Amino acid sequence: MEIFRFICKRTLWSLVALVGLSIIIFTLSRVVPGDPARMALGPRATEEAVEALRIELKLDQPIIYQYFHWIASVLKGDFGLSLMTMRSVTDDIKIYLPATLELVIVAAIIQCVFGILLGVLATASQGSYMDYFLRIIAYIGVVTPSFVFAVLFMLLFGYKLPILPVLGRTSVGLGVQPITGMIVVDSILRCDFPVAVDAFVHLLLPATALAMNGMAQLARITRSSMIDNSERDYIVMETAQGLSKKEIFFKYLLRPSVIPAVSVLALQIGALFANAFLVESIFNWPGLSRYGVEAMLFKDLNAVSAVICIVGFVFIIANIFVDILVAIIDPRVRLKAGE
Amino acid sequence: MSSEVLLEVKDLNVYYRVYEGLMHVLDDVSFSLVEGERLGLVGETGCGKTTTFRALLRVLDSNASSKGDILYKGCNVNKMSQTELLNTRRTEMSMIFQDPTSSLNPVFTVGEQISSVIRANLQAKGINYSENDIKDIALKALSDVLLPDPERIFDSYPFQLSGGMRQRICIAMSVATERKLLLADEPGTSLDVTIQAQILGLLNNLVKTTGMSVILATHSLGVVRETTDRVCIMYGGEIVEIGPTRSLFANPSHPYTRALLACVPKLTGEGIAEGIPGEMVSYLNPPKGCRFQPRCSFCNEDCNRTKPKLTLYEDDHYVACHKADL
Amino acid sequence: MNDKRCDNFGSFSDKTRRAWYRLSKNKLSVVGFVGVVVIVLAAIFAPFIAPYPTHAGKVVDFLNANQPPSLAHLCGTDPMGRDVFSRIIFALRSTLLMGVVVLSISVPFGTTMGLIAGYFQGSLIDSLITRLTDIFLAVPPLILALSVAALLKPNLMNAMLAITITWWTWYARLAYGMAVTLNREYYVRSAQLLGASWMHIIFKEMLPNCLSPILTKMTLDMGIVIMTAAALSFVGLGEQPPTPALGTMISDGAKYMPTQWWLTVFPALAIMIIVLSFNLLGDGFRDLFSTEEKQ
Amino acid sequence: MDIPILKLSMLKKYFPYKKGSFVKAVDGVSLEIFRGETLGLVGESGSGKSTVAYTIVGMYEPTKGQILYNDQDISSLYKFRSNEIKGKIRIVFQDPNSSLNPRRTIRQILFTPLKLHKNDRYKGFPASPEALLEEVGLSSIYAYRFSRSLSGGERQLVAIAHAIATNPDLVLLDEPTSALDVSIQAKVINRLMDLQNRYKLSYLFITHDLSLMRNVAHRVAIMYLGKICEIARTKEFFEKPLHPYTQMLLSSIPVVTDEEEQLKPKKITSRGEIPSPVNIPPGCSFHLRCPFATDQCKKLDPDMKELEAHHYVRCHLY
Amino acid sequence: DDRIVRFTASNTPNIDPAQGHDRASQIALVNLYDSLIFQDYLGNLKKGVAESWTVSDDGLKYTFKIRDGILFHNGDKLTADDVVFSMKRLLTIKRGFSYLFEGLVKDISNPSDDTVVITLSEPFGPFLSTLTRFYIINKKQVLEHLQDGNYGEFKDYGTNWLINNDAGSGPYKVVEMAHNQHLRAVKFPEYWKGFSSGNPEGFELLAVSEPVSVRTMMMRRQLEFTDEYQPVETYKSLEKVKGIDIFAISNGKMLYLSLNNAKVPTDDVHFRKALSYAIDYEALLQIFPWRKQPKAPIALSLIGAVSGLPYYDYDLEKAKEELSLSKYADNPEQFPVEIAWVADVPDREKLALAFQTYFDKLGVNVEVVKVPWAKFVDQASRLEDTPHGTTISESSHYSEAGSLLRAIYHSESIGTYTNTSWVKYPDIDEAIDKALKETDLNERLKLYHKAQELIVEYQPHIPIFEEPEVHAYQSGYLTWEPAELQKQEKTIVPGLDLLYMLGVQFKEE
Ligand SMILES: Nc1ncnc2c1ncn2[C@@H]1O[C@H](COP(=O)(O)OP(=O)(O)OP(=O)(O)O)[C@@H](O)[C@H]1O
Ligand SMILES: Nc1ncnc2c1ncn2[C@@H]1O[C@H](COP(=O)(O)OP(=O)(O)OP(=O)(O)O)[C@@H](O)[C@H]1O
Ligand SMILES: [Mg+2]
Ligand SMILES: [Mg+2]
Repeated sequence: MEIFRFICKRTLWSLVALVGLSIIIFTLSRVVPGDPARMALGPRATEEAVEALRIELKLDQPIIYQYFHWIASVLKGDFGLSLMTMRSVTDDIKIYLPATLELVIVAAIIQCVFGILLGVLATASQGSYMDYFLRIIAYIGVVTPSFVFAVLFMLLFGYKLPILPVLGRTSVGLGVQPITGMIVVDSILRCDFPVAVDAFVHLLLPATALAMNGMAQLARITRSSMIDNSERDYIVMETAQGLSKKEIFFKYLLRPSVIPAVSVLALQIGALFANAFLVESIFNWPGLSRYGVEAMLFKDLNAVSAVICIVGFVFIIANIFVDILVAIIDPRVRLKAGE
Repeated sequence: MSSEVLLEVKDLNVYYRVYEGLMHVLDDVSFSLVEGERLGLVGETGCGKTTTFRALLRVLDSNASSKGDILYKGCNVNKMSQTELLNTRRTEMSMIFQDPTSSLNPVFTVGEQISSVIRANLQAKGINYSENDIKDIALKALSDVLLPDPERIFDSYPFQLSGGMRQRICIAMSVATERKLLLADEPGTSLDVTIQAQILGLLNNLVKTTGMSVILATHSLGVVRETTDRVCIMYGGEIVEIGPTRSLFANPSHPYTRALLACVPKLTGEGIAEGIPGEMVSYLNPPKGCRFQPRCSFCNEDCNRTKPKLTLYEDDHYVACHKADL
Repeated sequence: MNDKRCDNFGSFSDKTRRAWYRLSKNKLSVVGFVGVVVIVLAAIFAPFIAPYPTHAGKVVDFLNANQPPSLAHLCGTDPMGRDVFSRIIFALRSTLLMGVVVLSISVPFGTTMGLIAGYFQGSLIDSLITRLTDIFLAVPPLILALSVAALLKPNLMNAMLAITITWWTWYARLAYGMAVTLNREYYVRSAQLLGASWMHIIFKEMLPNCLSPILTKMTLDMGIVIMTAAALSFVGLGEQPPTPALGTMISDGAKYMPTQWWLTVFPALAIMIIVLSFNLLGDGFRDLFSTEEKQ
Repeated sequence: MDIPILKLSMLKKYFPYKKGSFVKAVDGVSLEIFRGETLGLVGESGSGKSTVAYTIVGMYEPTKGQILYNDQDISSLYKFRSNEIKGKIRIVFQDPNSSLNPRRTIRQILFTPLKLHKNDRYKGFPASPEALLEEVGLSSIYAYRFSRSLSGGERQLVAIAHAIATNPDLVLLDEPTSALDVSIQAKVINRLMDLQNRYKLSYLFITHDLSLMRNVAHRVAIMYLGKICEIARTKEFFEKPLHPYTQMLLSSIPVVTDEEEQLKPKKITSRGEIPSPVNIPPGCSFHLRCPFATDQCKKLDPDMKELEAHHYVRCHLY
Repeated sequence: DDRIVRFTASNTPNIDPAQGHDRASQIALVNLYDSLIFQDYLGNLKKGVAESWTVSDDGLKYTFKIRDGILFHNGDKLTADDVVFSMKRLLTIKRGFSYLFEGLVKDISNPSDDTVVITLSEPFGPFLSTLTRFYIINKKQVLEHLQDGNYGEFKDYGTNWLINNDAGSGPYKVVEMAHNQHLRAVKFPEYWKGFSSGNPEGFELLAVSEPVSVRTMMMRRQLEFTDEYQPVETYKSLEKVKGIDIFAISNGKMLYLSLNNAKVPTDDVHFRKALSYAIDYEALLQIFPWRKQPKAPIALSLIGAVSGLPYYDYDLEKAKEELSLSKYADNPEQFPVEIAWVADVPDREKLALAFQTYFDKLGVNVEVVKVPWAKFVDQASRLEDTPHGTTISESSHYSEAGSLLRAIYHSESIGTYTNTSWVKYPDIDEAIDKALKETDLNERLKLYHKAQELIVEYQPHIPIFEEPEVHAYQSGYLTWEPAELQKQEKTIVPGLDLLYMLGVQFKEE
């Protein structure tokens, strides 16, 4: 009951955030340099054609009017026409969003699972060479941008060790009728398992490249938090009561220690979207980030606003989700929620 | 009461490494315990009671080092392998921790924590069990420590309970399954006297029925007097006096013991004593001779130079003082 | 403790001695300390250390382009024929400046916001601040940077501004999480009952207790800020060429992998050394503030 | 000892618990504390002693009832109280460890109340952290230490210094010595009594230790399940305990001398279950454990009666 | 073994002939659609959909006879009606290549089923060349797929449908169009020109241009052609791989440092000339291989470009001499020159930095700025925001000098990124205008010559080099017509896209 109220309140406030976000998005997208009509028609189009398009896009209207016009159509689910692809932005998003989501979700899972696992491993081997080794690995992960990992994976798996596919979402000719647009999910729903496996294998490299950074951070945060907690009285007591090391580490120590890592995870989902751009270009992933940045460079107002909107929305959802996760992990947060 | 020796501690030394140097906390602590015996451990704050218990279970903090022999049923705890140690902790010894608030894991329900302990114990004993059995055992233990509504408590998180309840949960955890030796570190501080009395009664019962031994560390001399067979008085990491409860309370011989007894507020209402003058011993560079000597009003040159040994004072009653007979 | 040393407890020399002891107890943090000192010195004395100091400026030497590492060019040369090692040394300047400026603005600001929100948990202020951080977190930094770049001149200063605008939110979140738990500490209650102002409680009572995780994150962030700066330079915001910047060197160099590996590997190594040093030092600092040590 | 400095009348504090039900932590407590007096508050764990103290000091808002300080109604949260009253009623929390900020030096900790309540000080009252430390009997070399390098007793003394720094009228002491050994406890108590004599302080002294209470309190109140069941002057209380719960308490005090053993009433063993504050049984809340319970006890909640001068009891037996 | 040709491009194409005009779209369109007139690699105009044509004497009326028996991909027959529809659609939508015809084509009609008449509003010499960019779509099929839109009775004019599908008659037909990912097309067996046996069964256009990915795929033989935007290092390393060849031709594209002639100090013609002499063109060719030093204001491979003009070469003495003639001779360092390079093309940075070094020798201070493409295009539309210099490349849209002259040097293009001079040179304008109106080729060439002489005189921009189109391709198992022609030392004239699939053949094993 409490958690339900908590979610409601949280969601309501997120709506406020969304309105704020929409204003920022709108201003930002107008402030980004370039004349969208000119960009759309190409440098050789005549001035009249450009002017006509400008009027069509309502760029001649006052900015407040433009904003409300935009909001009104967004609420109807219509983001307008993309000047870059000349298609409805909503149609574009339908393709790109699931692709990126698939990537980001898998990356987040990899990040979470391996980051925490490495953190536990480092704690368990605290002070030993293994710990130092993991520490170095973590630093490499933190300072190496994800696209450099992408390049390295591309070289390693694309050329030297061609065991994993490096391009696209599926092998040529494979595919499924979209339901959610996420190929792995769709093919499982349609019981087309070879495609699911193929799509999953295609996900591995880009998702890992994307995940490395956050994974390293999570590992560090988990480690330091676990070490902080490992001298707590309750851990001493559990040891004294003869619980096995494994049980203590993976259950009693991990759960209270994982909370900071999980709250950082919410922030990292945003970072995943931001970092996805170059990784998507390298692996030819038809993703939203790539679309967004290209649209931005093309000054495709509608597409840019839509992308920020969607990313912001996903981020806010992810944030709520993580808050709930924290509440599930830590009863103190959950039961306080109704206060 | 059988008279088989269960635990023998010989020359236990514990050091803590800190900024200022090496703290020599336990200094040649030796005592022994027979099966079914109840031993009281009394002393001032910081005299090393908790440290002794943690050394017995080998769960000292990471900056500690421990030397000496702890023979439990003839096996040296300090030399046990990890599996032996695990087995000992699971089936032989258990400890009630001093601070119930921080020794319960805040993010797991009470039930989960108790069940884990019971499961580990049953596994080590090789007993077949089902999850229901475990819950039954846990619920019984909770009602044994007089917790109202054990079902609800089983599903609660520690922060939902009052200080006294948490303390009782820690006790329940240690007595849920049969152990040979119970190390109870201040088990009654946050309980009111009626409940404290009943819980101590419960421990006594266990001693009687299962032949368990108990070491009870507490500040409350009254409790010691009423529930133990023998008392061990510690001062500054040393045992200064050890003997049968009756004889010790009747005839306190070490100046520290006497001073301590004098500080206890009395029901007779004659006011509060002054407390022992002077400061606690410094473990960094403890006095050469007797550790109590700086605060002792009877001391002389001798006390300054040589460390007194535990010597027989009367029947099974040992004192470490050059001036014991004064 | 009735130790003689108690007498000058808290005096300045004792405090520093104590701090140094704790720091030096952790051998690695000494390594970090030395590393930071070396890096800072190298940045200050770059013109004297770099073998080809002019290569940080307007120099093109196509005859020497793309040389692999050798004695003459420790880290090889880039496609413009410039000495990579010299450029790395010079890049330390803007890189350190970037990290220090961004963090020294965003950390105090973010932390304060987080603490205020956490202290007034459940109130309107809390909701406003936390949602504000949500908004700022939700806007992709690249897009924010593009807009800043559009409005202002694309130089190092404005790049720092763009990063700072997004960066404080992380600290706000971090501090918020801690403040919410600190709220229930008795010393905070005690200060409230005493009639202390919220400023006092936030800065005097709460802040010292959340420094350690913030410090840890801050040192890790040294590296992340540098890499973000590189991402911004992708859209033309940041240190302008030919002035070298480590992040930009890496991202430009990645195009030439693996044949001209030295273009990526050495600057990356440099960043790693920076982050490692700051991190180890930060760990040492965290020990300084940690309460774990029982006495 | 005639004008009460603090008067509680029918104070109630319920905590919401699950749907519709309440934890009745404090369920109608009326008390008076006089200037210069120590009122001992004893009761079983969970009976609401801390809650009473927290409500007085404004951490909780009372569900019902009044708190009168010098005849002035202050039954509101601390936020709405004047700074003067905040300085006049102070609390020492149960656990000194958690009430001292681990990252501030003792000097910084003690400086805060001094700075905030400058006006309230009259001549001769300690005006610097060092003087305050001396006042509670600690050497001023402690001023630059952090609380973690102090012993439990020393911490407790610092907490007391913190509480008296504002020159209060009333100090609420929540189990100030339960974590201390007897010798340190003796020192702390002596210091408290000394302060009381010098500054005419009033104390509400919460503890489980009846032997201690015997020696420090002027009057003793016994709490059971959120209600006061007996109040009396200390001497009378120990000599002539009336309420069965009081008798039960006194009979189970662990003592160290045979002489004391004589003073304890005949052992009364408790029976039955301990009720929870969520569903307090009808009638007298103690009847489930009371060996003398009658049918009347099961139905009717007894009223407070003054049996002798200043000796009040809530029981059907009298 | 599927005989599929895969190549990369920086983005997925817009396959609607009335919308697509960028590089990727050009490649796609030429393979999917037919045009009235077709040009071969050597620049000769060939008959396409038009079997024959006549031009009226005033150069205003073009009559085309439509070939019989051409089938669209869905089996419909191509008629004159489709041609008229396609042109009208292009002119209405006003996107893509419509700029070639807007204001020029006054009327188009089909007096009979196999005749199309186009009337121009003024004579335009290279009109036939531009017609190679006019693609014919299937009217019936488009009308079947109309969706809501704002073109009146034509609703959306099929734009939504044509973005994902083709309605052409070209040699290949679309099977899958995945935006931001790839375009997949297969052979259209009934293509009227027929195929030779080695022609690919299909092609795949991949929207990847990350150098690493491209290189990896080439080496794994998962790619037959690279795009032309790879950094030099990619080509160089691919060149070493067995079975991969680099093919580079100058296709009329010119890279130049476009100058703002209205800003101090680049407003001074001597200053501009000084800069032109200060550039070490030959040294640049070393890091930018496959390029050619310019010998004229436009690329020599274009019809009408003049070789043999007295042209700028690296000569520091002359540069200093010119500088001393300029208004800023005394204190050139006080007038910093801002040179922008477009961030999307990484190699350009090297160039900008090279200029910085070269101009430094003259005492001119150069500030290098990196700008994203969109920002640059925007800046170029305002005089005060246009930097002093910008490295930019421009290619011709039909294979004659007029295309580039008009785009780079004519004052009508001021305000677009191709001409940032901001100063009108009326004599240059006049010469170009005249040339473009001339229908007689020889006369036109003379006029082109005149214009180029004037340009050299004013030097509004500095040509840096002719930028070739460079592709790496799998020569091990492919023969590629342009490459074969180059081996025979023939001059390839831009016009037909190099990646025309009919020019590609798999070698027999
Ligand atoms: N991890 C540690 N590092 C340094 N010193 C420690 C550590 N643990 C305990 N000590 C010190 O060792 C001494 C003995 O502590 P211990 O906890 O055994 O005392 P105790 O007898 O249990 O006291 P109390 O009655 O207060 O519980 C104290 O002075 C304490 O400060
Ligand atoms: N914030 C709270 N929310 C809900 N219930 C509470 C809260 N605080 C106290 N209680 C409940 O109120 C009752 C009285 O608690 P209180 O802390 O006053 O007891 P106490 O008499 O001080 O006990 P102890 O001797 O253990 O300190 C307990 O049952 C407790 O569970
Ligand atoms: Mg202890
Ligand atoms: Mg309490």
